Amino acid sequence: MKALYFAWVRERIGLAEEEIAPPGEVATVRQLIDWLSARGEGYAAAFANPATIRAAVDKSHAAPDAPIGAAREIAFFPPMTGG
Amino acid sequence: MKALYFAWVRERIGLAEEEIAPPGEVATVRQLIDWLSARGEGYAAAFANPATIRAAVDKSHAAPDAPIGAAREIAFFPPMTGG
Amino acid sequence: MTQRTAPSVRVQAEDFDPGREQALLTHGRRDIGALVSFVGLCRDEDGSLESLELEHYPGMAETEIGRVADQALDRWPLLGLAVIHRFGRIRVGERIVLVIAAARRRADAFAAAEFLMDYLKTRAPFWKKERRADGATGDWVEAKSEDESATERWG
Amino acid sequence: MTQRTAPSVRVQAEDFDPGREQALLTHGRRDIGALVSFVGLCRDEDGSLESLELEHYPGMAETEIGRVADQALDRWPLLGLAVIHRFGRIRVGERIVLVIAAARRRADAFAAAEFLMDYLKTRAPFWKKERRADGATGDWVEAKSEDESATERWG
Repeated sequence: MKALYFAWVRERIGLAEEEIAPPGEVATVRQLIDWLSARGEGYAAAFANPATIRAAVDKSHAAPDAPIGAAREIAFFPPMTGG
Repeated sequence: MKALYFAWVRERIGLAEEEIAPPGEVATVRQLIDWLSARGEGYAAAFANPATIRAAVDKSHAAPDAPIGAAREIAFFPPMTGG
Repeated sequence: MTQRTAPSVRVQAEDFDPGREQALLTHGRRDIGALVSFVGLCRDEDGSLESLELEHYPGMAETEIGRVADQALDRWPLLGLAVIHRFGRIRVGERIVLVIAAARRRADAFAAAEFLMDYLKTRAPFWKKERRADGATGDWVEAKSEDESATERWG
Repeated sequence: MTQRTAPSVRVQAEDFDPGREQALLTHGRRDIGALVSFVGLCRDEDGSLESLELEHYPGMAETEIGRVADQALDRWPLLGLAVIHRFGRIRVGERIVLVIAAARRRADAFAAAEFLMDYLKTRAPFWKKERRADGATGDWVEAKSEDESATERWG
């Protein structure tokens, strides 16, 4: 699946997007965050405070316990500041 | 003092404005309405339902018991429908 | 304290350009974050209206709108406020009234614009008479009790 | 039942013309009585901002704004609805976002426009980064808890 990062999540990780292949036991958004956090310092910094992280699964807002099984695209970003 | 009439008050009375000289005992807006009502059929028709009449003394909204003593200009009209 | 905003109030027969009025209010400003504009249009409720004839009380119309504008400036921290109200013959689809409120924050601009419209409806000395598409003169538009209650909710 | 209004949603780098968009929405209409438009501008809070860089999530931005627009159409009897949100570099004083709601009655147009802005603030995937007048890159603008509570009041 494709992972997208925006705003300071993107800056801390140092990537706008990448292909990821989490193992089968990574089933929810929250578990994916934990799995990504272990990939390196940038990821750990980006996800250090999960309360400030929002996620979207296939371009729809997703809660931490949302399943990621069939997702093609998962995005992580800070709370939005549009408008 | 000058009396001004607007909308259907004007149409019923048949005048847009006129000079009036009510006697001294006509002291309030309500008393002036009663005094005008006695001037003829058109006036009586215009002021038949006092609940639908609004008044302004010197271009400010005025309640029925507002004094008219020093007024130079008094206007009568239906509830407003601007905006 | 910053200087108090002076409201712009116009009562005129001519049409106005909402985009131009918005641009005038924001031109060169760096402090405005929110601009709410309201345009009231002449609408045809039942397919038989041709136009409205708007009668007004010259002098009092400007004064009363200015008074309501001052109340809005007392209640909300506005950075700009403009009101234009037309009179005379206004055809279906044409503009009748414009209110623009500018503020740092959107909640203030929205509240001020809605307050102004609610008060204009019940306090500004304008009266609308209908003219029907078949040439007949219609009725004077009656004041709506819902407009009175809209005004009352502002306390 | 009349046909459901289709909202117009655009996400673009270019500026827009609020007057032109309002005219497009009302052109040839006889049924619109109220047009509320909101323009959000880039404002300088402390005298040191030069511009904002707006990052967005292409695809999701349009989809999410469209979803909020559909919710507004479910809640209020609207006759027209347009949303434009810009991305990229936006200087102080420039327009960021436009919402226009058209309805028969002003209360519906006001409520829908304010609802849309409240929801856009907290649901549309845009992020603002400050660029300072001295050339320095500033911080990412933080989401305000007042924006969350503004959204919550719509239930």
